[in-house]
Amino acid sequence: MAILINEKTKVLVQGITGNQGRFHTEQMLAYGSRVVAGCSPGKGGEQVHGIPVYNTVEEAVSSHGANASVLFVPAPFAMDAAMESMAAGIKTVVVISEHLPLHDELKLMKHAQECGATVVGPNTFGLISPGRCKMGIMPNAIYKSGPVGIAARSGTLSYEVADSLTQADLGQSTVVGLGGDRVVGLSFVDVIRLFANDDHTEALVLVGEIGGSAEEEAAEYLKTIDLPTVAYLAGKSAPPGKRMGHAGAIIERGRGTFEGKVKALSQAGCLVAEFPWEVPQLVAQALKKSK
Amino acid sequence: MAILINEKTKVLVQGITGNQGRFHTEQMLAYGSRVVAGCSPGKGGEQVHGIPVYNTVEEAVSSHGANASVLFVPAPFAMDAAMESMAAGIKTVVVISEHLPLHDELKLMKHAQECGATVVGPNTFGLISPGRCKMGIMPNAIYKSGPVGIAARSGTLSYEVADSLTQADLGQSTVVGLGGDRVVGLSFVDVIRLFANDDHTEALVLVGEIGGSAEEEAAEYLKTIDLPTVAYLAGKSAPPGKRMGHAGAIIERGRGTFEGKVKALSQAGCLVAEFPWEVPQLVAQALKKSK
Amino acid sequence: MKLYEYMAKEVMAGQGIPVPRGRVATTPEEAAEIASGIGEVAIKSQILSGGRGKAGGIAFAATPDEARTAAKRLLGAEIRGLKVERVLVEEKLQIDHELYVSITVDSAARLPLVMASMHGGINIEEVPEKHIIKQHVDPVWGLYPYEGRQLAQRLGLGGSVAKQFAALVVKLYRVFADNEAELVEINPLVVSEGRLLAADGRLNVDDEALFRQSQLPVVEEGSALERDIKELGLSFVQLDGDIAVMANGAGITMATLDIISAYGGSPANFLDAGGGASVEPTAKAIEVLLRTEPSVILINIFGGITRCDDVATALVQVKKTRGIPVPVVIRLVGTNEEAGVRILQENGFEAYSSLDEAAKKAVELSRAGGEG
Amino acid sequence: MKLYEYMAKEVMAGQGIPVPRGRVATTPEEAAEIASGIGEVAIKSQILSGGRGKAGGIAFAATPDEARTAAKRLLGAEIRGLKVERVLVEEKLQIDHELYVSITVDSAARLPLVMASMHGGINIEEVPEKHIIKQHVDPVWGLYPYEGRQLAQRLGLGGSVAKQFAALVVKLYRVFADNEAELVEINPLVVSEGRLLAADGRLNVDDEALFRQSQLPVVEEGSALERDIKELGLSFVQLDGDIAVMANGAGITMATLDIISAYGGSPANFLDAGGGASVEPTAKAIEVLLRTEPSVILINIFGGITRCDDVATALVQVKKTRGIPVPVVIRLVGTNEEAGVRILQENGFEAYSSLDEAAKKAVELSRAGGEG
Repeated sequence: MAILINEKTKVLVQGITGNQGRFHTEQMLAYGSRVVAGCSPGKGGEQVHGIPVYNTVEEAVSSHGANASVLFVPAPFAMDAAMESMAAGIKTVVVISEHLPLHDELKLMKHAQECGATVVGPNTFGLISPGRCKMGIMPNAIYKSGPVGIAARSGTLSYEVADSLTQADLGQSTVVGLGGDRVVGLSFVDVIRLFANDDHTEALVLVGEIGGSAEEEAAEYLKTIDLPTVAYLAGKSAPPGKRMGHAGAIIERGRGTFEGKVKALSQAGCLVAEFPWEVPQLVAQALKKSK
Repeated sequence: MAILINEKTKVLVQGITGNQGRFHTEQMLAYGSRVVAGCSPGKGGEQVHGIPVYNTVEEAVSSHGANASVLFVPAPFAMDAAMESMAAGIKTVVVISEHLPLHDELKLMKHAQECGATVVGPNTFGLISPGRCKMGIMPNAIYKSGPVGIAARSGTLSYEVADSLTQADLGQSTVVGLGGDRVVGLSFVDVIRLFANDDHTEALVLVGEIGGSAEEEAAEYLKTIDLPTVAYLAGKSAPPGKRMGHAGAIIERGRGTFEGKVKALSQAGCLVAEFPWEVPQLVAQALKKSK
Repeated sequence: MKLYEYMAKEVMAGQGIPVPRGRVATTPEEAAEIASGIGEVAIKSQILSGGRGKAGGIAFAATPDEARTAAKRLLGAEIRGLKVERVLVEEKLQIDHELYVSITVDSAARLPLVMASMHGGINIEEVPEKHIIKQHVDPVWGLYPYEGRQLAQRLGLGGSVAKQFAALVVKLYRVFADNEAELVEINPLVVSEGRLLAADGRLNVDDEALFRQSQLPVVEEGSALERDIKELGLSFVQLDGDIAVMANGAGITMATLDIISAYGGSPANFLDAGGGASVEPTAKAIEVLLRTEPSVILINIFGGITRCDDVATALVQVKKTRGIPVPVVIRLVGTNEEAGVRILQENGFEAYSSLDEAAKKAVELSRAGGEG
Repeated sequence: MKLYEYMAKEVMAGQGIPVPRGRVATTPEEAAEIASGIGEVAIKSQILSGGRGKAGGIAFAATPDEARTAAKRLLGAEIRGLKVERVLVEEKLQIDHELYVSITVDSAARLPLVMASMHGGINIEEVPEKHIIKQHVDPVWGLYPYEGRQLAQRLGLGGSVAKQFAALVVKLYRVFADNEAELVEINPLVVSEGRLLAADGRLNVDDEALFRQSQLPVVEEGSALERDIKELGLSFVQLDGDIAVMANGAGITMATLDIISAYGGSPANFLDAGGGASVEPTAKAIEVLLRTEPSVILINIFGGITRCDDVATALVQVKKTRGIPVPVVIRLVGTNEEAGVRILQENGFEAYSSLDEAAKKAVELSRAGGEG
């Protein structure tokens, strides 16, 4: 009833001694995530909220069997930290850090591929399998376990959608933040594939935005599977050539437009919401139709 | 009755339009090697001794199914040429070229490993499976098909040894030139492993020299298998710290000495010849003993 | 960060890519002087926009006098809405053929992508797909000479031009990698009397990598307001409307603009105050909104890490310290919502919990403001 | 190519590795002047050999006067058989701890190898294996900061020194990779009042890469004869004996020296004439042999690509044009053997087909020459 992380996931926090690391470790622990260790070079031996801190990921893995890592590491050092966790054998690496240089991201994804690791992000709010495990910065209160999988390119907008689903008693299997950058480890297609193979995910919500071609590729893939899908896309009113916050959210030379994405998704049988608050009723409608 | 190359090998010659490339293509054809194509950027469409020349390896492979490549390419361009052949799917790459930069060699070997390709050399005389296929610059006349495998770090010395074996009616399965550089694609251990798995190779001759630790590693490996082995090593009288022609032939800080290598090989049951002309009688002796 | 053509060409030339002889000029005199050392020249407005030719931003001159006149006309003029402060004066090439080559990042493949075409000189989007050669590059190994030769072969180039192209694309990849570019482009890449030259050049550098690309010149883009706000570390884009918008997160901010537009309103800006901002940064962000001189302000907060009470406190602080002359509509839900709403009410602000209603209200107020 | 200590340190400092303050001096006056700007100094002979300290090649001076005196003593002196032409004058460090770090190539693994030890200051060969930390590096990805931190951790370093070490080893790898080194070494790497500094530095660059490492200074090593011959493109090493040796191939040349030694002879040189050399290069190689002023010349040719008639022709040509004042023993077998032997016989040379016999004959003649 979840993809990527669950109640068995042993979480390592890289950059645990920074402000963000400390705060979100506390939040993740409060949510019930099994945070087993932290890593901060030079801070080995300390404790954060009772969690032991190590200088190297190697030690954290060998001492605690950590098998997933969440990074709160400043951008210039984030790639190195992610490389370190993969070298230590960690297969799920969640890069919360934003502002990573593009060429670092390219190399990072190459390395992940060579290691057979999954990178979530960078510039993601993380991911959560409600009631089981949270690795990220999303608010603890808005989720509920259930049959809806969510894949989102942006954080707060996905909170809005998840909250409205929860209000409508439509719980979530896993909510995955792809990340707002041009190059991220998981695409919509990758996540949809995981949800499609998850017995407990019965419907899918895609929270997309302008820029890139991830939604168009998702539409192609959706045609090949049988999973009721609802999408909400941000950026309809954005001017071309301007970067709307996310590095990935930019309409370049006629590519990545709102209209193109809506058309592709609609043709694939996906219901596209005009307003975020319409998502729950469309999900309910899609679920009903598929039964 | 051969390792690495045989009568089925379809040979591509990279750098076929240079002096060396032309001359040795002629020699390889005269020996009976199936040279199917040549590659020389900018010379596509020409012919060399009746062999068609292409601009890219890609074309040579798709047009003629070349599955092994031998390089006569000047050092500054040799790595690129080897990378090209591996990218085109060729799994046996014989780098005759000498004077390759060390760091190019390091990257080249990494790439070979990623591609699952075998690099012979650089700075090798090549390899020959007598009567079947020759990819290299060794004289055509001195070999004869038979049960003795030879692995050698140096060319002319191996000719001396092969010739004396042929004179003594001890034919060769395959003769492999490892190459004289510090970093080469095949080690003694790699080649011994291949010979040990070849049903028709009954005895082994190692032609080694001072420098590095390839002979010591070979000795360790020989302990684990059952293949009569004779060795001849050059450089007994060489002063430490001086590079004796080959980049690999240098005794550094007490490592790679003649005495150390002789000791290791003798302890592994290998017969070590004092003079090259003693090799045939030791091979005969080893073969007799093993029967 | 986008570099001007003359800067991009300088970087390319530094990597060994042939470019036309020439130099940048800021005065007509300088242009004439450069032309006198060259002969027949092209005089090209240096602006961060394509389509200069069609917009009259490029002139030709056979003599230094003509160059002076042309530069005089172009310098200070507005081309495609941008003021021309510099012109590039360079040799007029005999153009035998125009090719296209660029390197960018393919988000879907997560790899650098080389695109090349025998049909250059026009926007690549207008070139039919079948006339574009594409080749991914391994970001760790880089582009090898043999890959350059393969590209030349696939383009159908032969002889010396094939050789030049293969060498050029290897160098162009180095420009891309060494400067951590988002895009390098040569369009047109011209064949001129047997030589291959970069007749135009674009180089867009990844903003996130600028901290370690100190060898590059600094180019500032955007309005003065946008630049000021960038220094505050906020993500801001100026728009044409009158409803100032702030939200916490890029996606929700975009969505908020969309909703305003759907209800017939017109946003004045995109302002993502970020997730988890405390009182001071939020107050600064609100002050930024005031600088756009809007008729209404719409604040949309879904409090996760962001605490509603912090946002309310920030708003009250701005009101007290410098005053807010326009109506504020605020939608506030999530973490510490109750405390936040109380603070707002105590200070004369109305808080909405429905984004729908808040957006409608803001549009309504903007219409009233527009009429009043 | 080996760089002098001061050059190696310059390259390291350019990459951000901390080195002691100091400068190279070629006169005692210069040394005094440098010392006056520093205070207490070490004065280190710049020679391409280790073990300078034990050989008296390093002095200390508390004042500029003492520095002048010490430099006077060292400059021009012979240390370990090498003439001192420069001294490095640098601050005398307070040494709290001596570490070792180097990067070289592991031929067996075909990978760069970092070695580090808490036991520095002595030859790494003397440090017990268990006190040496080893770490292979991926030659394409390079050494990442986390790998530096792991090394520091494995060495048992803590606090600020661990941090400094991790950063330093990343920079040292860049020195290794950027300059295409065979070896970079810092020994000792000292901890001095909390700071980590390269108190000594070695940088040996791959000769085959020098054509593209033009940023490096040029250092010439070997005897004048060796350098001259290197320019001819021949592989030559000068030795102490009296039998000049030439063969075609590095392995067979080494073997020929071994055989001479086994029979009690003493080779004058290693000269690999290469495989497939034609008449002219072979003649040049024979002329080189004459420059070593041997008592006998032994030529050993196993003709494969090398043609025996070419070698014979070359020998005859040298004899005719400049004369050969010493006996020549030549073993000639393989390609065009008959033609080669005939040419030799027609010109008064005896040709052997057995290497054994040829070597014995050469040793015998050298004894006769030595006695005569």
